[in-house]
Amino acid sequence: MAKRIVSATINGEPMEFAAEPYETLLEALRNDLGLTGSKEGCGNGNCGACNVMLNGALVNSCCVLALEANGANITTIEGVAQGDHLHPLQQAFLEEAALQCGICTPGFIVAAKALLDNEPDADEARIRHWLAGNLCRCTGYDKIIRAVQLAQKQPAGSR
Amino acid sequence: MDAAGSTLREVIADVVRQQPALENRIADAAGILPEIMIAIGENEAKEIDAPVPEGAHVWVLPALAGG
Amino acid sequence: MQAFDYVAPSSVQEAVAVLAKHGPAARVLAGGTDIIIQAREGRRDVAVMVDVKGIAELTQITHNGDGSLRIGAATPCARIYSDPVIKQRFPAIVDSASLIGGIQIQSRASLGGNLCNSGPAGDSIPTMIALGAVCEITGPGGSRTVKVEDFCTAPGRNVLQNGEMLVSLLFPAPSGNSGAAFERFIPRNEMDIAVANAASNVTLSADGQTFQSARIAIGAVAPTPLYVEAAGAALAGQPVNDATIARACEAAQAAASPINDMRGTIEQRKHLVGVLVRRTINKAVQRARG
Amino acid sequence: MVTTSKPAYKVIGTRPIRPDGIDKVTGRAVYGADVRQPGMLYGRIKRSPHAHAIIKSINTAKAEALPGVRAVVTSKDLGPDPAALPDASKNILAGDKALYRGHAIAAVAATSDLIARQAADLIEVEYEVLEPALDVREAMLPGAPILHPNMRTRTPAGPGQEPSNIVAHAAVVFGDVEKGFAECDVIVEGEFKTKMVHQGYIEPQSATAMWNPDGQLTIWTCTQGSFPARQSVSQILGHPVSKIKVIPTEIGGGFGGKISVYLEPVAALLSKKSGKPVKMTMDRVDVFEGTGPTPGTSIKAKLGATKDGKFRAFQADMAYENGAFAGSAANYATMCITAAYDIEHVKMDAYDVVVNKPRTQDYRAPSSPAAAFAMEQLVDEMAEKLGMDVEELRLANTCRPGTRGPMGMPHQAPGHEECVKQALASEHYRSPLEGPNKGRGTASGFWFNVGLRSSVSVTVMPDGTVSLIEGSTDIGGTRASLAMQLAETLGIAYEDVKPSVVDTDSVGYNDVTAGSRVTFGTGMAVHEAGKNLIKEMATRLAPTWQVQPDEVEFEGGTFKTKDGAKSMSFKEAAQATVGRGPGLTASGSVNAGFLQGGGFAHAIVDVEVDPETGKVTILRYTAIQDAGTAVHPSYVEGQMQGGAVQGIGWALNEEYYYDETGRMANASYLDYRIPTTLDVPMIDTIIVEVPNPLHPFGVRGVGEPGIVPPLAAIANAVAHATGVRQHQLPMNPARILETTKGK
Repeated sequence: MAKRIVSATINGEPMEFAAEPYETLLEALRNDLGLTGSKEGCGNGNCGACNVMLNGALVNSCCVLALEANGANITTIEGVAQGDHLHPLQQAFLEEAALQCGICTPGFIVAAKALLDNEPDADEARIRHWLAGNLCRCTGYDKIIRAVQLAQKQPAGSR
Repeated sequence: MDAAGSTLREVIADVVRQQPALENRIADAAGILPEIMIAIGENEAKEIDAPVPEGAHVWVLPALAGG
Repeated sequence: MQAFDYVAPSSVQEAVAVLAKHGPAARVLAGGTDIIIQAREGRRDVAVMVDVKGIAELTQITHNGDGSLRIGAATPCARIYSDPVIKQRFPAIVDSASLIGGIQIQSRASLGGNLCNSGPAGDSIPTMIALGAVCEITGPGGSRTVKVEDFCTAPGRNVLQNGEMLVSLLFPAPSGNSGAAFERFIPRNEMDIAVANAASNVTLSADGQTFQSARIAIGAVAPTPLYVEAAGAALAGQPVNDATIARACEAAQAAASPINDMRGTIEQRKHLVGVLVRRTINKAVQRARG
Repeated sequence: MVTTSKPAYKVIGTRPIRPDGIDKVTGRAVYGADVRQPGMLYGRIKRSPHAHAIIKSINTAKAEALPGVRAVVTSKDLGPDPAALPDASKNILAGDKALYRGHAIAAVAATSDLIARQAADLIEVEYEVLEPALDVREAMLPGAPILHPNMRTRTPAGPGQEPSNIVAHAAVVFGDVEKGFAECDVIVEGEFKTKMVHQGYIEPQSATAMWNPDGQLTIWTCTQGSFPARQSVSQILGHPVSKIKVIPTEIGGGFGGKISVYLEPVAALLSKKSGKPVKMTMDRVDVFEGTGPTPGTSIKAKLGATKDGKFRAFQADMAYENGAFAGSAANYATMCITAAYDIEHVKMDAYDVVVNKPRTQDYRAPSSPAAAFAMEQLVDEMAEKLGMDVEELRLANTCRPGTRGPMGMPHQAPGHEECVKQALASEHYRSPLEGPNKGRGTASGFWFNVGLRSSVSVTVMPDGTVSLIEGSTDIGGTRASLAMQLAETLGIAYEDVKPSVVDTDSVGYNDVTAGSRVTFGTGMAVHEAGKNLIKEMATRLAPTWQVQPDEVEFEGGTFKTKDGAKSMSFKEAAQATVGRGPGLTASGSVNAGFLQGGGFAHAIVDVEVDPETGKVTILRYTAIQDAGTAVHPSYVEGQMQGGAVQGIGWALNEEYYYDETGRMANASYLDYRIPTTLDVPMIDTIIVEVPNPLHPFGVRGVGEPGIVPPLAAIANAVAHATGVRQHQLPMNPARILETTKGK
């Protein structure tokens, strides 16, 4: 089976890469594009560590074929900060000590960004609902929820 | 069990004399085995030549760390 | 892990042609939340993945003049539960669509995918059965329709023939004084396969005191999701009260033939069928009364 | 936060942002699977589909013939077990027997992951399938399938005569337990069972190895201890330590599961054979089936007290599943189960048992949570029988300085009493819990705090800031907690310390990041290095002040002459001295030993049980723990909250679910149910600070004790909500439904 060329806008940059038909978007991001911020925790859509935004929708990139991304607009954890300006969520995760080992952090931040973009005033219950597809084994979630709540207080423009 | 000696090395030697099976199970020529921890009274002994006061309890325990 | 090819046809005819050409080794790719994993793990033999999300009919939501609803088989759950008319007229579909996986899954997973995966515990299937939904299928020989309750034939198996694909699901207009609801039971509060699930769709008399008719379906308690006609019959013509509802629950429990596995026990599942059918009937009655 | 007595610190106790934070929130941090080397091959393991089988033959011909395959290895390439690491090689690649489903049999390296996986499938293994031993008590019985024909039970009276699955029988006796029970007015007892559970770290094991033609071996791996990993690889491969460099990557969780090596020696052999760097990464099924979970247990326990509520006697019979090879979990349990209490007469029989399940490894406070699940339910039942408040009963029996401790020798400054007092005083405990089907439970827990060996070096920069070079891998923010201790020692700002975790060639020996030891033990090395640096700076300042070095004093971040005539801040002094003489550096190396007091934790939990479905909802949870001195309170709270939620998962849903053939049926995050955001409330914390006399800043390790109380605390809460005692984990809906039926 031959590799195919995929054209997509990734973190604002138009990019082209070759992918096998059976390759997942996660594998393409990590192995072909060197964007290793998206992590593989389970490989079957149950941990959220590989979360990216695909055409504005939050997805598990381990459950998307690379070829499906042709013509798509993708945002990964590497595209969340604007230049050297951390996104308010990233700053909040640091200030609230919302990470310990940090392996789940990229997925949580991408998912939390989707939440802020879609439901900026979510209460604790809704925040927990939005983040229920992301597993963290270190923190017990408490400080992650607080970090999202802290980021919610930032002016919408900055997110 | 009771054992004689004024240093840990002597005490262990006496223990091994009484129970030969323990030879090189607690300490060897190089000192206390890495998988063994020893305390004299309530304090851990890290040196094979640590002094052992008269009547002191000497505890020989398996080493452990944890998660 | 097995390698497979990928095609993205732009029309139903094209898709059907590819499916017919490769036979069972070709699989339709909608949200991919099940099939991509199954294929890569070699749990299903797949030679070519047929991505149907580029086909208009498969991703459209249409509210017909007669009040019926057509949902393209590959329409993601997130679009379904955000549709204001579906929210208002088909809340049971929202119950199911918003329970399938987390947000990440809901932005990809579809009713058609859930149905074609044909798992005994599929969280949208009892709802579709209770609502009397019909599968609109197209194949080399043309189109046909199959009731959702007749679609699944065994775990992972269904009535689709070589070259056939599920195009859309047609939900009849809800009758007046009717309401429907879906519930499932899982040990956690997210990311679990149902230990048992159930959907009830009831039509009440004008005064809301009598059941005129009802359709009840249960899942995860048999090789396929079950339409329990006897449970609906136990309600029809009876007053809305606990005794009536209890008889429907017993009928549903009698129809269940669950197994023991890491998700639940036979006894637990039988018990849960009673609990969930009762809870969904009560919720459906509330919704019917508005 | 509750403190008994603590000096006024400048940096310790504050909550600065961790130095490695930005890399981790931007996706830049490099974890195990993120390592990439030029020309890198991908390795995969072939695993046993059987729980217990004789390996009759392995045929790798078809795999080797597959285009793209560069190397294949089996146990023949690995050689026999090293004397210092019993069974290590046999567990990494099975020899004549597969002892659990998922046991590694062979490995391949290929030019792509797909080819490597296909090649692994092409390796043909001929098995003679044997009956598996899966239950710890059944495995102890005569006639049970024997895993190791040569195994003889170690007993106080010497080795047993017959082959057995019982690794060791330890008998621990204090006082006269018969006499003790004879003095008791109330006796409670029960048998308690827990299932094997996994640490559940989100990052699967991953190792990359490059074996150069000159024998120089470089390994990149996400390990809890780069030096012990180097040592293990050296012993397993018979390759000199001096020729092995381990470069620790960031590590995505461990909790004890990333101490042992699995992939490292195999990747090294594949690299040696292929001449290329080889990366091996487990998938989630490999992690569940092929790494080391924590034992399932069966504990029969009996507690006696006088009618005025004084514990007099305790007896226990404890069997722990070690998995496929010998371990010592039950031995640990004998040290933990009564650690919180003062009980004169104690008799314990502990059995370490092998079964056809993965070789177990340490998991956060290994052995203690299951022990507390038994002990703390008996304490709760005792309080009911005596009509006493359970916390008052704990206070009446709590360990104090001088009480016989877990190892037999006396406790020094145990924080248990203070934890229980804080629970009694807490708003949570004092607020009523109203409504049906609700219950409140409490429990205590203990785990050691080991010291072990650590080395660090510090270098003063020309601008007066300080670089801290350490070798303890940072799993949960120890770069921050160590930099804070150095800043405190030197009297400078936290921001002026730059910590780095380096490879095994670049700093002195450091033991594992485990046993709650890094902030404690490596912290002691940091303190020593700081003191040495100050001494060196004083020596260099003396001539410029025309005084003798011993006339230069250092206090509160300031160097000054005895008469106070001359003084300089650390930063001024650094700038004044760093240019003079050779580079301004110092180092600290400690062996902090094993017995460092240890830590106590306590929990208060409110639950609601749905009587129709048996589902338990955690309504409120308060974690209380003695941190000695909380260096970075946010990370102390984080350890307490993380331990609590792991314990909630263990209590309610987590288990290795085996079918009768020994196959784990739920080897995925879908069916191995660790808690999600929707399964837990916010976790309230009360940090108790009873300074540890064995640490310069009074620090205690805080990583582990927090997971000990929740299992029993939740069981006690469920018992109070339903009126039914829970003797088995997990307390999942099916079990609650079954046990409360008709009650």
